[in-house]
Amino acid sequence: MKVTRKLFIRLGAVLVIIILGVVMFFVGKQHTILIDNFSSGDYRALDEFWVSVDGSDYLDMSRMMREQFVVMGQKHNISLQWEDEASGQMLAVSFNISIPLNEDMMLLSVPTFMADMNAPQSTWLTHFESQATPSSSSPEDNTVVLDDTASFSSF
Amino acid sequence: MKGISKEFSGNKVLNDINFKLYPGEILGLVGENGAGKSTLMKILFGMDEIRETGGYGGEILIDGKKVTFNSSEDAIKAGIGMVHQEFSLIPDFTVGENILLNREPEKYSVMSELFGKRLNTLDRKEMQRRALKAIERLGVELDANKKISGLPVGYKQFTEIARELSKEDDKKEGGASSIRLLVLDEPTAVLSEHEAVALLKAMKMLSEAGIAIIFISHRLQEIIDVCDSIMVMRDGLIIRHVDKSEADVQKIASWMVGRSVKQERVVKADRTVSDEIVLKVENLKVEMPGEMVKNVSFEVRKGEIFGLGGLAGQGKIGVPNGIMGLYLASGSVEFEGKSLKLNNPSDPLTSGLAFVSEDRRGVGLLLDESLEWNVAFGAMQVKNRFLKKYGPIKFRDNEAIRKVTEEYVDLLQIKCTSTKQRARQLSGGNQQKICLAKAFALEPKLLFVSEPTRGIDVGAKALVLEALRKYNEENGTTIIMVSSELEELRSICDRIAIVHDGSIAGTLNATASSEEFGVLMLGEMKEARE
Amino acid sequence: MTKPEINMKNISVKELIINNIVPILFICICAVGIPLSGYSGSYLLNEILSRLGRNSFLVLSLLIPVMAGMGLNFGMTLGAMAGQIGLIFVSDWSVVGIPGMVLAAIISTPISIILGYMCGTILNHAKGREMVTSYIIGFFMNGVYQLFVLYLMGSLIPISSSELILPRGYGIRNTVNLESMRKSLDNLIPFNIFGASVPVATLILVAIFCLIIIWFRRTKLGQDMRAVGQDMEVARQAGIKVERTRVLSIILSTVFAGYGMIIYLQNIGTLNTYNSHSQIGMFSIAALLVGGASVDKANIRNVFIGIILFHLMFTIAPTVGRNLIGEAQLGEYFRVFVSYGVITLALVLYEMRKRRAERIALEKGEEVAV
Amino acid sequence: MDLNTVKAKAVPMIKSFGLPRLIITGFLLLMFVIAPFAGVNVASGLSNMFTRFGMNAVLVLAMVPMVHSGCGLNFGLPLGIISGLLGATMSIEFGYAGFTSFLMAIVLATPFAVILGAGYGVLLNKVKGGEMMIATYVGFSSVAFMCIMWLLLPYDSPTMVWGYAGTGLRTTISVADYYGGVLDNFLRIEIGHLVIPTGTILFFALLSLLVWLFLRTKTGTAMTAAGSNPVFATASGVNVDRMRILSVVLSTWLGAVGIIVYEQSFGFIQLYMGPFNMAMPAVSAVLLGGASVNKASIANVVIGTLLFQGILTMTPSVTNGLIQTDVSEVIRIIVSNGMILYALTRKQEVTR
Repeated sequence: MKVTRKLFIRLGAVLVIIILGVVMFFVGKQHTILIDNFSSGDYRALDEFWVSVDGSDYLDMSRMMREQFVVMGQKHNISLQWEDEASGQMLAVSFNISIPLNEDMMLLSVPTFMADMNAPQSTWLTHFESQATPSSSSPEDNTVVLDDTASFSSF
Repeated sequence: MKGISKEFSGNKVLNDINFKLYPGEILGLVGENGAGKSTLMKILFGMDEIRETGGYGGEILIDGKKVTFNSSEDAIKAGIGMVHQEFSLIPDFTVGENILLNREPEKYSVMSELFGKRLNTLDRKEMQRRALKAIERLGVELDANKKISGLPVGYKQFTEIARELSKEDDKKEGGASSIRLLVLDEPTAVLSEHEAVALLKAMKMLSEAGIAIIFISHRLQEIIDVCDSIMVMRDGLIIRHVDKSEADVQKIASWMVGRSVKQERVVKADRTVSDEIVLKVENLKVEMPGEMVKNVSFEVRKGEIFGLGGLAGQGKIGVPNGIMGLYLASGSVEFEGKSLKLNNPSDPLTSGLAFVSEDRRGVGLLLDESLEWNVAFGAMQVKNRFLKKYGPIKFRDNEAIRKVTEEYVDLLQIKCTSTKQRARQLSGGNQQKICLAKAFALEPKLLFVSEPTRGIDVGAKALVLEALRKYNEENGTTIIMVSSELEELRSICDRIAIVHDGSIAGTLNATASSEEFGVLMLGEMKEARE
Repeated sequence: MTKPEINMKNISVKELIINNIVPILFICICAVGIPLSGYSGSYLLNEILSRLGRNSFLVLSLLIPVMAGMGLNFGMTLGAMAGQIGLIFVSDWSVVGIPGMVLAAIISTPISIILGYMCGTILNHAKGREMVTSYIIGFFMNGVYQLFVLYLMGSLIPISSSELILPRGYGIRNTVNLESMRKSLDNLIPFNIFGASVPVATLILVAIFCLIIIWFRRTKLGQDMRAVGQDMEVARQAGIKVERTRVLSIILSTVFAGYGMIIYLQNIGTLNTYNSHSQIGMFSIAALLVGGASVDKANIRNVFIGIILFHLMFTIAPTVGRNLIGEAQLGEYFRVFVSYGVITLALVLYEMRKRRAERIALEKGEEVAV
Repeated sequence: MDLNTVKAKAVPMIKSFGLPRLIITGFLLLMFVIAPFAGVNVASGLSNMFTRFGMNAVLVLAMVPMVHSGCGLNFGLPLGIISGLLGATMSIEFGYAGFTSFLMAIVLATPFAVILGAGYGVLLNKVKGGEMMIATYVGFSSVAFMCIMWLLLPYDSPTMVWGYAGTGLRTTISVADYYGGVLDNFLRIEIGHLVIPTGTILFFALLSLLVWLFLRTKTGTAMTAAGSNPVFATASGVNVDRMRILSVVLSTWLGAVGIIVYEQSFGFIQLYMGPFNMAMPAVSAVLLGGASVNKASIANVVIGTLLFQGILTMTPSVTNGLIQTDVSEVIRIIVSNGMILYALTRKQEVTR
């Protein structure tokens, strides 16, 4: 009896730790959101708007600008402010996005979003392949310092 | 216990032992070293050692029921406690912690559900309570919070006994019955007089509480003082089991040593021993752990075989070790009228002394080297024998070494595959012969031989003794032989000095009676206690 | 915590100095060095607080094996390796910040347990020379670690991030950038004092660890470890499972060293894949010894005193070297020398004290017999 | 011959040879067998092996005296190396050239080796039982201490000091103009790709002979006995402490000579952290050769160094040829430390 009890408790503990690990994975996963103000297809870029991600300070975005936000976790709140061309009034919108887990970098096209706010997320939030500078494969890049005395100065 | 017998590889060390013990009785168990007392107690306590060497014959009955102990835990459960000669105490723990070592009461802790019982915290209060209870039962004053390392030996002993007493508290958890029988193996050997008295008092208290005690001691007076009955063992037999009213020190002593002389004296009667004193030892003091020499003085005549006897731990072994500079010594030693430097092993060696150590494997031999090295090394270093000289450089003369080794192998009938064999591979008896060969190669004027027959078989024993005797006869070498076996000493020595409590209790001719030796060995002549 | 000796009065001043020679020496070095370095108080305070935060956990992990009589656990490098492997995975998955640290700790735990079990088992075969053996185990496992990280990661073990993998397609680069994790724990609860930032959260964690150690000493296992540490044979006779207890102590030490390494690296912000761990054991041990610990006695107080003194020296040495001789390199070498010298001195003193104690025990035994 | 007799004969042979050694010998043979398939020239592999053998053998030989006297493995080898470095740099400073500079380096290193060795020996006598750990750290601290000294000592030979500062020795100093290759090029044998540095190997043979002879003298015998069973030696009138000091001095001196031989073959003097990790390979080489913590012979040195250096030279070229990967560093670490671990944990040796 007792053995099984202990076994359950231990298995439970291991399970809790695994779950904690998974939760941490979801919560702590780093993503990059690119907010852009490019004209794309039919949608014209806005003259100017202000954007804030997860309550950060508003950032001024003019035409043909692209900003990068590094965020942690999947659910994020984006707030936009802009001046309505017709009325000259300041308008604001705040909405939530959910980044798929396996996406490192997403592109949020504000003009596309503005055109139809009710369109599904996938229309204005798209996968983006970072054009990482292809690392020059020089031989030095491939060598590593194994000498353990080297770390003296780094300590 | 009924009909207990025990064999160790063919040697019968216990033979048909029968005795009874009543609750609250104190039984005194006496006997020489090797009489079988410890073995008997080990059987009683169900020690692994006994089972590993083939178990025992006969049976043990408790309350009329036959019991078999498969381990000492079983014995503890049956209410038997044992206090060994060596302390098993943790020095930096307090008395209380030691009393309850590995039997600490625990408080439940949540972590233990996860990581197992060992993460329960200790219940300090309960520990204190149990420790105090055990100490109280013992009737001594002992602070449970003192560290063991700072306590005098007597209190350590009390701690050990208290531990045994405290075991009955475990019954709530482990089902051990309350303690019924306590075995005390020479508890007073290391105690001061005062402490011993306190211990004896504690024993009486326990016996009044109904706990039977088996008390092993060499101090006969104590035995007579405290015991209800006395059992004398010799050569694995119970010689006498008497009520204390029937015994006195003299009688017990003669029962202990009084065996029929089996070995004939082999020394030729007409051998000439000059009166010239060759070795004179005065006020020798040696710090050898377990064999302390406090104040030893004696003289040895040229050409004689001189015996040093006495019980183990009394200091006889310390004498040669001290003179040869292996242990810290003070006092004066004169050899051939010249005083020897103490604490310097090379001085006695160059002066012509040699030593065959009792610790064959530790001191006597280079176990991982060839027999040749073992035989020749001492002579090479001390006497510069077996060397070839090229200018100032002295090389080993391997040829000469081989020859001399072969000589001794023949002479002492050493069984080996070749002289290149490693010493480790030889049997005990042959190793001992190599030690002798090593000493003989030194061509000593005086030879110390310490416990030469310990742990070797009968045939080898006779051969070793014979070799010594012959060597003495042929070369006129003075031999000082140290041995725990009195009969062995009596068979070849001229005179025998008995060492007791670090000093010489007396010197007797080898032909003196057993009773005289017995009394000297127990040192009862000197310390008459009330 | 061990209570102060009861017979304090019996210890003469001379003996007190000899017993504490290492801390005294360090106080002297620092007392001379600080004015020479010309650093401001707030700078030093800042440095010390930050180093206290990042090193305490590592040094504390050494206490448990000392308690079990296994000496200074040079094998704590094993834990450091496990921690680093955790961090490599976490940064490959780009899990950052506190969750990243937690995840790295979770990954490191089973690795630490396996390595610690191995190390402990090997040490059980080398009783009496645990230290030199654990030291060599550290080197040995370094080879295995390199095999894993330099050859298997990216080829057998999936690592996708091109920032981690060497251009040749397998093996981890020299440095792993932990910028996204840097000081995330230290700055979790921001707090400043005298212009020095205090890594409050880290210190809280350290304090919790201290409490765990204190609590641990009072558990049955802790008591068993102390018993095993003092006299293996007596403990065995009393029925304590000596070998198992010793292995457990090494496992615990390794696991905590792994966590310590993660805390350490979040403060530093970069992981030198092939060097970070190799000297960490040495420096942690030196710090502990500077605090007045010895091979068989160490407590929490030693840890903190040690880290403060040792790192004070470490901080000021290069500048003192430059100011004194005009050569910063000299200070660098000096501190390396001192680190090694301290360990040497402490080991020598320990061995000499052990032999002296044996001698005294012999004399004492004789007195009693008289 | 049936299987059982083969087994009966093979098992004790394997036991006496030691399983790890068997594995490593097998591994090395395998390397040589597959070398041609990996496009590696066996002859140049062999010459590499011989060159490195010559370079390292004396350093490995420096293990022998201390093991014999029971001081354990000489993890304090850096101390000897430092003496050698002092001798080498002074010989250059004084401007000796050619073979003279080699001899003078040894001569100048000798007093340092004797003094440092004696001090080190006295220290080790005070810490009997804990020698190995303390030796390791004595080695390390002395290397670190000498790092400071190399900066401060008043050398001013332009080949050795930093050009811009005018003081402080360089990290690597070329010995090409001094004693570089004086032994390697002596009676050098070249057959196609096969090159054998005869002089270096002869020099090692000479030193080995001296050590071999020494171990056969009265003093040498006493030293061995002191290591085998110190109590026995004491009881036979040998001053064990003195024997131990003597052995440490000898080991240190051999270490000093060893590094000078190493440099003449390598072509450079490496100062500062250079000697730091030189003890481990030497220790594991002698263990690989069949020595244990308290027994070592010249044969152990020769076999061990050949095996160890063989592995070191063959694996990189062969693995590079086969899988375009150099795993030699990892193999070196695992083999050398694994060997030491094996020796430390062997049961029979714990009971000394």
